Amino acid sequence: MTDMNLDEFRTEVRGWLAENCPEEMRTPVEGDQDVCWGGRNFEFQSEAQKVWLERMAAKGWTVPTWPTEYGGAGLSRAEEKVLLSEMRKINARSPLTSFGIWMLGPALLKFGNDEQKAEHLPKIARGEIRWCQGYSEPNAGSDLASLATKAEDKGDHWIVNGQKVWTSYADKADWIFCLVRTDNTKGKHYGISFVLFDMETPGVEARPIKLISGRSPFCETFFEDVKVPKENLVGEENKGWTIAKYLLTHEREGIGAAAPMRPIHEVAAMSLGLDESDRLADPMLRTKIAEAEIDDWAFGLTMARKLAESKAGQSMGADSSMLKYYGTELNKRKFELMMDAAGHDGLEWESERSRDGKLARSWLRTKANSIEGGTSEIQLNIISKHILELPGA
Amino acid sequence: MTDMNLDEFRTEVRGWLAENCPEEMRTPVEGDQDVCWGGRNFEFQSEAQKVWLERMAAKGWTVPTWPTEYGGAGLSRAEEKVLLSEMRKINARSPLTSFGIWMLGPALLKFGNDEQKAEHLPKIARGEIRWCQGYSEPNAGSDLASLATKAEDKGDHWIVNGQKVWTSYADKADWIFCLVRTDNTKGKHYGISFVLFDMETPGVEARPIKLISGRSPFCETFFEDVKVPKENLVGEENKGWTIAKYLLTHEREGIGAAAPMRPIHEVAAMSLGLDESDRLADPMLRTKIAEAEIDDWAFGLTMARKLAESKAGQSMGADSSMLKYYGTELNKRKFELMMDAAGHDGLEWESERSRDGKLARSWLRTKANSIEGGTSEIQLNIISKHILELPGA
Amino acid sequence: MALVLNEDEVMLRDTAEGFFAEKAPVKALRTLRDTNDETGFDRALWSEMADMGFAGIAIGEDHGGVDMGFQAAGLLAEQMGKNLTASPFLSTAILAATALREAGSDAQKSEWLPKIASGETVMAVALDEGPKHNPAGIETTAEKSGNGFKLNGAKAMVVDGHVADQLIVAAKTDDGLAFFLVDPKAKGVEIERTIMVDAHNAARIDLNDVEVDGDALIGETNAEDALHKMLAAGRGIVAAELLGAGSEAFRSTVEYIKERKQFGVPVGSFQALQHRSSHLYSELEIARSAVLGALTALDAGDENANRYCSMAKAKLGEVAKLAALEGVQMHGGVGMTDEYDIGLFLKRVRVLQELLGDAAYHQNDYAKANKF
Amino acid sequence: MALVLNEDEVMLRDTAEGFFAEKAPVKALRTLRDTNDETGFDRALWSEMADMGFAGIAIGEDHGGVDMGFQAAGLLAEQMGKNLTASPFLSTAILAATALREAGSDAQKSEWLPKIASGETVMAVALDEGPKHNPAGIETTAEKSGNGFKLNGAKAMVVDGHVADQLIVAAKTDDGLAFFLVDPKAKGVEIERTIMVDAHNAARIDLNDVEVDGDALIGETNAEDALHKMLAAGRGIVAAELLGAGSEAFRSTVEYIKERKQFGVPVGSFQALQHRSSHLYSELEIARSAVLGALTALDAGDENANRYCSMAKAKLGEVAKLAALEGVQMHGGVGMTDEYDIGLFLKRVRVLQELLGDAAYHQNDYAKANKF
Repeated sequence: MTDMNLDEFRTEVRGWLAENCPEEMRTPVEGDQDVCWGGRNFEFQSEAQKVWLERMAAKGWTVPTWPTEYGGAGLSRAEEKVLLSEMRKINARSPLTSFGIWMLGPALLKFGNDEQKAEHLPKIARGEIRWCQGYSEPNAGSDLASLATKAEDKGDHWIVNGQKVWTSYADKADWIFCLVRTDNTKGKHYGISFVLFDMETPGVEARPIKLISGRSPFCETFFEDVKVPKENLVGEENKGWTIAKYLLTHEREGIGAAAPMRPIHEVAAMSLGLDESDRLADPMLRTKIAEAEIDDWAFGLTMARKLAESKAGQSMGADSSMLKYYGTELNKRKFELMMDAAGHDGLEWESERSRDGKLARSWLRTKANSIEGGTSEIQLNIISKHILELPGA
Repeated sequence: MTDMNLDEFRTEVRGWLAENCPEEMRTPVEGDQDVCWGGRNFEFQSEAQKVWLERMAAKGWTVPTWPTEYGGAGLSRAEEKVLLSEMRKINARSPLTSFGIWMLGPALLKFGNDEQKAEHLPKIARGEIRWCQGYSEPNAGSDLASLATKAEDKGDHWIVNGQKVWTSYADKADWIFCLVRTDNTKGKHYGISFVLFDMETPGVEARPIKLISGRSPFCETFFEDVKVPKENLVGEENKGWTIAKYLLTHEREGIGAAAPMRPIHEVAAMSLGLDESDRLADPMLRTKIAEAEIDDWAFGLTMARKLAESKAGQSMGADSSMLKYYGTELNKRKFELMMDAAGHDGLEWESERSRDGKLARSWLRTKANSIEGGTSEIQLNIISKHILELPGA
Repeated sequence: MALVLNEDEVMLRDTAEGFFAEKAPVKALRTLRDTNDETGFDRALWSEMADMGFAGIAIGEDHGGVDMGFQAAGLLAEQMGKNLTASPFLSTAILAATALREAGSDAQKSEWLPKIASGETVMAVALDEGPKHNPAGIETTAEKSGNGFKLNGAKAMVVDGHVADQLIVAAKTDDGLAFFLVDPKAKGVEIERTIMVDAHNAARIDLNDVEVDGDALIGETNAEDALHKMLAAGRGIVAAELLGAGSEAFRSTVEYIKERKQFGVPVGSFQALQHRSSHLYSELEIARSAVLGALTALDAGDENANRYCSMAKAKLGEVAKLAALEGVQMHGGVGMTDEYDIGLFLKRVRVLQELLGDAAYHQNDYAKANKF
Repeated sequence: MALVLNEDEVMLRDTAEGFFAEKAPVKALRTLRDTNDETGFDRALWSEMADMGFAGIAIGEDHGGVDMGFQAAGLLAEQMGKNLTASPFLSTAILAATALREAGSDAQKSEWLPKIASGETVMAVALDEGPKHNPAGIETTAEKSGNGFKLNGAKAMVVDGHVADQLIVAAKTDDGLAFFLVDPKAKGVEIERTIMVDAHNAARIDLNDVEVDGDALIGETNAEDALHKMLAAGRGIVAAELLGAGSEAFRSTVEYIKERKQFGVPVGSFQALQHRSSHLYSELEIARSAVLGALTALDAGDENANRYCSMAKAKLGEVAKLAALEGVQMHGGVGMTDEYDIGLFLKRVRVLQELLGDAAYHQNDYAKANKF
């Protein structure tokens, strides 16, 4: 595609957005309540949110690079970039957020058969079905391959028994993509299968876990004699580990990229004021904020660089671990500084003034960043082994 | 001893010092050239240095707590403290510094037989014999127990062959206390013996190693068919590991305790100047200096506390590793800040202005702190194992 | 300096250890939080603490206290930190008692100190106003008005402010900063309890033309010295509480990683975690010395005692934070759940480090005091 | 932004990689140092570098340069950092060339730029005066005197000052800061070579009533913009050199710990070292992006380019220092010896991080620019 065509596309996008993006959808996302997750039971926060999803889905722009037959718009990466940059310009919210778009979709496009793609992808694109991910299990943590949820072969179906933890929004999801053990006679990585099933299947139960942030985005999910038809197997039986790894890499890249937020120094300047030399009244905090913001700039460039390199044909490989590690640790650091900057005000937990402890809860939420999707320690192990090739790593 | 007696002792000490400590010996030690190491070939820097050593040795105050029969003054710890505090008050230099006083002496007092004590301790106390330590070997590093220097049993003597590295001032020392392997049929820790011998024995050669600081305080030391009489064995044959460990603990405590130096913020204020708010013109450096100086204060208290605890009968045990680790890392940090404070001036290597790169060479010297006497990593291992009792440590 | 505890202190520590572990463990805080307890602490517990002499630990014997000093008070605070105990110990027994003891007239001391020591009266000191600790920036005013004063201003982060029987308000007068006794029910006083992230008490207090008598003034109108002594005591005691909280976060984490298995072995057997744990152990040992050094200096009337308390607060703010952060990370997923205690330590440490000045505040103060 | 190298750049990098590894490896620096070489670099090497187009990399083709821009210059600097190469690249091809290109008159450019590009003339820029980088605090003065100016002042840390054929002196005039061409042999110029810890060139230069003609003034008497462009270029290029030095310190350390055995296994198999290495790897990747981002912005004329170069210098100062410190520690005892190269990297990084402002300077500058 030539630049000329891209320019035309940009003009077209700009015009369409101006006409079709509701005003309400051009304000910053303040919290989870403003995110459109879709799904059977999703309650739209406003008419605008609903309309915005419908219009974008009709264009195929909820999943712009997916093929048109599966609900996408078949855009090139360059066109997608134009679309996203035009959306950013008017502060347009994302019309739809989901694990289906972010994780399952790419996996199905790569590993699914034609029936599976035709069945599931359009529903993801239109926000009709909300998915959750069934990976982690109690006592496994980062050691994903040691999973114990068992699928017993019953001819045309499996009977699944076991337990998952840290299943994000399992209580709100319609379907789950799930790792189960279909063979335990060989090594830990062999014998894992990647299956899909409806959360309304009898025997499935999701119990929210209360977190330190006071929120419950995760569940413990129990399976008791859950019947899963064999056609719901993605890829080959016993070889689900390949798909799981592929998805983990996706997850890492996603978690490393923190949502843009207000510069810390602005919050600090409001909270602390400037001294007679126009410097933050707390010179020590000032140091650390400058350091973190410079790191933030350089990390943003690194995300862009690694993406550009991978587009140029160099596989990102284990560098996704580097991005995940650095991005999540930096994000934690930034929120610590935000809390420092906000001082007493940031410590309020239940008050209108603090919007029910919005900052404090976000701060606590960041602590999970370096655990979910593989802990920081696991990422460092991966770098040691696959990039530095250190002995015994 | 009652406080009354201590007060009398203090008066006596003060009087004696006023009369006997030469004026020249009341100025700060500027570098290694000002330290009195003693030994057969030591060249006194001045008459005052010589006189000061002789007078103090005559009083037994070069090794105040050693028994009088071995050249000490038989002082209690409390009396020693009085002596040291009175010396500090007039900035009196230490009359004699040596590995004999600091390391071998305590080991001989604990493990040596009567002949050995009578033979060696008085010469150490009077600064007549300078000792060096033969522990580390090439390819052993922190793994002391894997030493390979071999002592072959020849009836009334051993024949020693092998090589040591990092032998401090071996080229200037008269005698060496040395770990040799007298049995290699059992575990790594068994079969090590602790022996003493004259550096003038045929077959001993010490070659200085040039360091990054440009100095050569360490040697590689070679032993070729060195004859060591059996009466020079300290403690039991094959059980030198116990003595070695005892000495290592002493060494750690000593290295952790850095010499007092000028507050970093004073150097920085001179170098950088203060701004209109009377703050260091570099607010970022200011932060780090404040942090390091507070740590320095707390570390000093910790040294005092651990010493007090060990006097109160609680063994310091593996806490000597904690002190060694923290003290050396802090010292490195402080010298990095000193270099930051000194800026361009601190980077000069050969000039009168920089006193031949005094600061830069000291800075480089500190890099060895966290390696010699067991690396920081080894200390952390020891803490993990002996204090935290973590599995597999 | 007494860096090693003497026999009395060891006994006190052991008593306190048993007392708080039994009467006010972490579970007690959870109950207060989950039942939305209106008081925010257990009044019966506070009575018992008073009976044990804890409420009067820093009050002279002539006023009903046990006068054991701040080193002893620190031993109690450490245990409270370890158990996340909610009590008016800091607000009443340390801050209010020290303000009164240092600045109060004989009559004021005789009236109030015995009531504090007996546990009868809970007092709160209203000092800070903005989002950060800044005693030099107090803007609440006390104007002369008739025989007394008229107070105006807005206070924040007043520990135990919503349940105090009596307030001590710091305000500017023409002669300097002064402390005033204010009845929380007086006209013009508006108190809003602020539920905090750590489930401990705090409040915002507005003062609108609040009239007080002349004898509401504690001592004189220039109470800078008393203010600094009170701040030093408060910082030293909060540092001790941080030491307790940080040490317990560390202890429970080390215990957890010894048990928790991954890849078939205890996660505590991974060397990277071992080194981080050993580093943290070292920092906590250094931090302990800072607390001991500061509080013994305060008891000894050392001329640098206030400075040392500030330095100890700086050090403990950093170290306890590191202990909490490492604790949460090393707990892995369960560290994120409300079910495990480590998250409560993270929250409590965050509040304590902010209280009476965070590490950055005290590092800056150190630099100022040392003229750089 | 071009964060991925294009074909030309990849070719240039590969050429440079081979060139410096062969012609100017670390061993060459050792020889210069151990023979007390008077020039402090190899003049023949500099000629060859000029022949390769390196001396004219930032000079327009109309003045004999190859005009490949700062991104390209950074690729060269990175290789020089990796090999600890001593050459007048920074002083002459970057600082002097940029000052002339940005501020010079057509006549000055025509006279000097071709001589720089051809390697004929070595130039040094005399900027800093005190122990720390402080371009805002220049006190050297240039007073009007007849048709020309009279210069007075004392300069420090003038890279290649003792061997320069021509000096460029920054001095205050009544209209603002300006650059002056000064003959090092002129009356009143006193030059003292200062042997530095890293065995690279630096000098102190005293200027006592140094008389220069009117055409010694480079361009106009207010050269603030040119100064900032020159500083940005210098900082970006020093950052690139730090990237090379830091990366090489890291690479050689990783290689060392793979080989070196202790307790019967390679020390690189200890997880604590693995995690520290992986962290450092991550920091170096982030740092590389900072350098690329800053230099491409400079080439693109981005309005924030100067700021980005300052930020990159801040980041690289910290990261390269970490790489050097970790390198020395992980080398253990041999890291202390002059025989191993890692100590030379520690020294070079220390000088480079100080040059044109250390991390603290640029963090402070960042805060000032962002009004906090």
